[in-house]
Amino acid sequence: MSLLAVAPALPLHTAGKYVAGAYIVFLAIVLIYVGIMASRLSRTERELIELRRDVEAQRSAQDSEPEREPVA
Amino acid sequence: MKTVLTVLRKDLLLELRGLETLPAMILFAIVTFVIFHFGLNRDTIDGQLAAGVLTVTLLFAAMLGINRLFVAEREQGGFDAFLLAPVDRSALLVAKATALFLFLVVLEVIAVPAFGLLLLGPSLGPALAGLIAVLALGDVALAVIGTLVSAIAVQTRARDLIGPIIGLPLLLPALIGMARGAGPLLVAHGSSGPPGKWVAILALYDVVFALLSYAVFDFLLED
Amino acid sequence: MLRDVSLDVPAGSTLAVLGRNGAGKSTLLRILATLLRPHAGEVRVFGEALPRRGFAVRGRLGLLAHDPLLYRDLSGRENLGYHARLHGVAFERVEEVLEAVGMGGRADEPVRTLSRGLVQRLAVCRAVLHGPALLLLDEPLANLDPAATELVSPLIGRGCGATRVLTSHDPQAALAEADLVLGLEDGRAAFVTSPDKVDAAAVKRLYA
Amino acid sequence: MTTYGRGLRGLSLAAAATMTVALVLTFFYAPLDANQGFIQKIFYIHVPLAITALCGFVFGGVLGAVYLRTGDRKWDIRSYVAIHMALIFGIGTLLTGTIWAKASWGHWWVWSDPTLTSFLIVMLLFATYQPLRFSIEDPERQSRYASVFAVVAGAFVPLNFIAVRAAQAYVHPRVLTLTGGNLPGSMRLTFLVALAGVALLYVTLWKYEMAAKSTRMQVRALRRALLGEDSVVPLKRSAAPS
Repeated sequence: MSLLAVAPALPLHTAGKYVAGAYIVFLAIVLIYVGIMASRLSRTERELIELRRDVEAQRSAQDSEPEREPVA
Repeated sequence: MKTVLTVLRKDLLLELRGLETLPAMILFAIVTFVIFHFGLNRDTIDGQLAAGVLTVTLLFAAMLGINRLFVAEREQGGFDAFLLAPVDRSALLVAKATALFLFLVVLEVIAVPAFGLLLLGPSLGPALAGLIAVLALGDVALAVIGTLVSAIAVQTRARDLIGPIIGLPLLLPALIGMARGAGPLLVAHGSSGPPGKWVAILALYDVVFALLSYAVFDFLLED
Repeated sequence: MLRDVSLDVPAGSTLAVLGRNGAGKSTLLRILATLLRPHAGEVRVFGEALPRRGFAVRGRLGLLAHDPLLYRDLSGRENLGYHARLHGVAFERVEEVLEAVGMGGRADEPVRTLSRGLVQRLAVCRAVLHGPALLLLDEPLANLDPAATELVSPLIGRGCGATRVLTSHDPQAALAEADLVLGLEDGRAAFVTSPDKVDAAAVKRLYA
Repeated sequence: MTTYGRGLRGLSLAAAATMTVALVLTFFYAPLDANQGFIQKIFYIHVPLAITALCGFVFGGVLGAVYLRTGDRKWDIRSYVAIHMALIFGIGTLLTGTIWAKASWGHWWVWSDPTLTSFLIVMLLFATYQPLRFSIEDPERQSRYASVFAVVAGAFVPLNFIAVRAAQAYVHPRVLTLTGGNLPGSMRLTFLVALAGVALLYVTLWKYEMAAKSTRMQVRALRRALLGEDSVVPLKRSAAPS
């Protein structure tokens, strides 16, 4: 505890900056994470839309050629 | 046990024939002492600084051996040959760790006197018994963790890089133990025995990682 | 990379695996040798399901792969001595197999100094050292001249007494030795049949 | 198929509410520290982050051990996400820690603080987790080796703390000892609420990430089932399991 003795309590206006800094860092990390997740969500969404479009395209192709054996 | 001796015998024979690892480790250690002489611009060092220089040099020299430990097995089919035999797979871990331990002992038999000659201020004599104890315990940690890390790294693409970056943090507590244990011994008229706290921590580290390695090693061999 | 391959190989018989490079021949052998674990499906060797019962199979099979599984810096005798210890085989057996392949005189030279043909002879020695009941032979005659082929034939040839699974770059030679033929195409079984029923066209298509 | 999304909304709300309460308590309820004054408020975010990150690393090790026992790849994915999240929390710990060090001692980094130092070593070790994964191409081997690493590194966490703590004197502004004995009641309450908040946040983000991964994998599986093997774009080489 010796080091603490030589580290006096900072006055509020100086300490405030550091405390704010620490909490902003925490908030920023969470927000950056949420942002990355949002971009990933939109990518998944896009993939789903593509999949839906491809499946429907395949359906209509099969409907127009009813005699053909289904592949795969 | 028989398998361990068989594999160990083969490893030592292989090293004796190829001389690929041990001479490089020894040369590396001695060159590093010379580099420290110039880097620190000191003719002699003692105490904690000396212990630090010695143990860090040994650690990096050990990394050379660790990187090469399984290369012959991987490149010349040793893993397959071993896996085809009806033997306990853990034997490979024990044999390799023992081989690495013996390499480290040989390294230190040469590098520690060289360190005493080139850099150390106080005479090595009174510290020797304590130093041997600390280094032996440290070598066990280096050997066990080194074998585990080497077995992981040898199957990766960038094995020369993966080995050290995993190995060095894992070995840090052992390095602390060795350096702090050896520090008081290398002071002129210093204590004759290493601090008990560090001997205990090194021993604890050895035991825990030996058990842990034994538990997980089999998973590194399956294909 | 293997799919839809199913067959039984009776004990004592020979299965020839045909297929071009990359068709999955070596993968099949490595799975049978317990060195690779199949992702799905059932593999039984000596009636033991792999990979779970792999330990019951090891030591009863011999693998002769592209890689000789020999340390280059050790001599042939030292390499075989190492394998003999691992498999719990007496050292007389090492001398016996070395003599059988005509390597008695050169067994003390480091493997790295030997020609490929001689290394292959040593690899044959290693594969049969412990008298395996199942031999997995991946191109066993690669790099061997006719005289050497003659020498190794009692060890890994048709009369050796072990069940054999063999691959070969030469389909005709493999067919001549086989009791059963598996044609592999991109990891799938193209055909499984007896060698007299294999028609030349099918083999040609396999290697096309 | 586990649906990771279930309960996510409740969990998110609980995490957000607890974090809010923790912040209110931190700034309006907890008394000013007698020695350190206002700066000690960093404690209520820094230490919960650190504890959560370390527990996350150990959690990842436990999940890795389950993978090694079962061979079921979903455990490897869980272990991966646990370590991934713990790394993010760890970065938060280091950043808030250096800010605290600067404010208390005037330096951005203080070696004499064993907790911060051993935390750095743990972070350096776990920072190799992703490069290790990336360096192994075969997915099955990647999972297996990563799990072995997770188990070993998870066990390393407490050992490392013993060794580093022994190496240095106790100089950390030790507001909280392991027993928590010397913490005034109001401070301890605030701390516990903040710890609960950060831990809930970790669990929420872990589930969130798992839900996202599993959704993506299901989209790929559906595409494979509906349109055939060839319609799926092969994955790029990645450190992440899939």
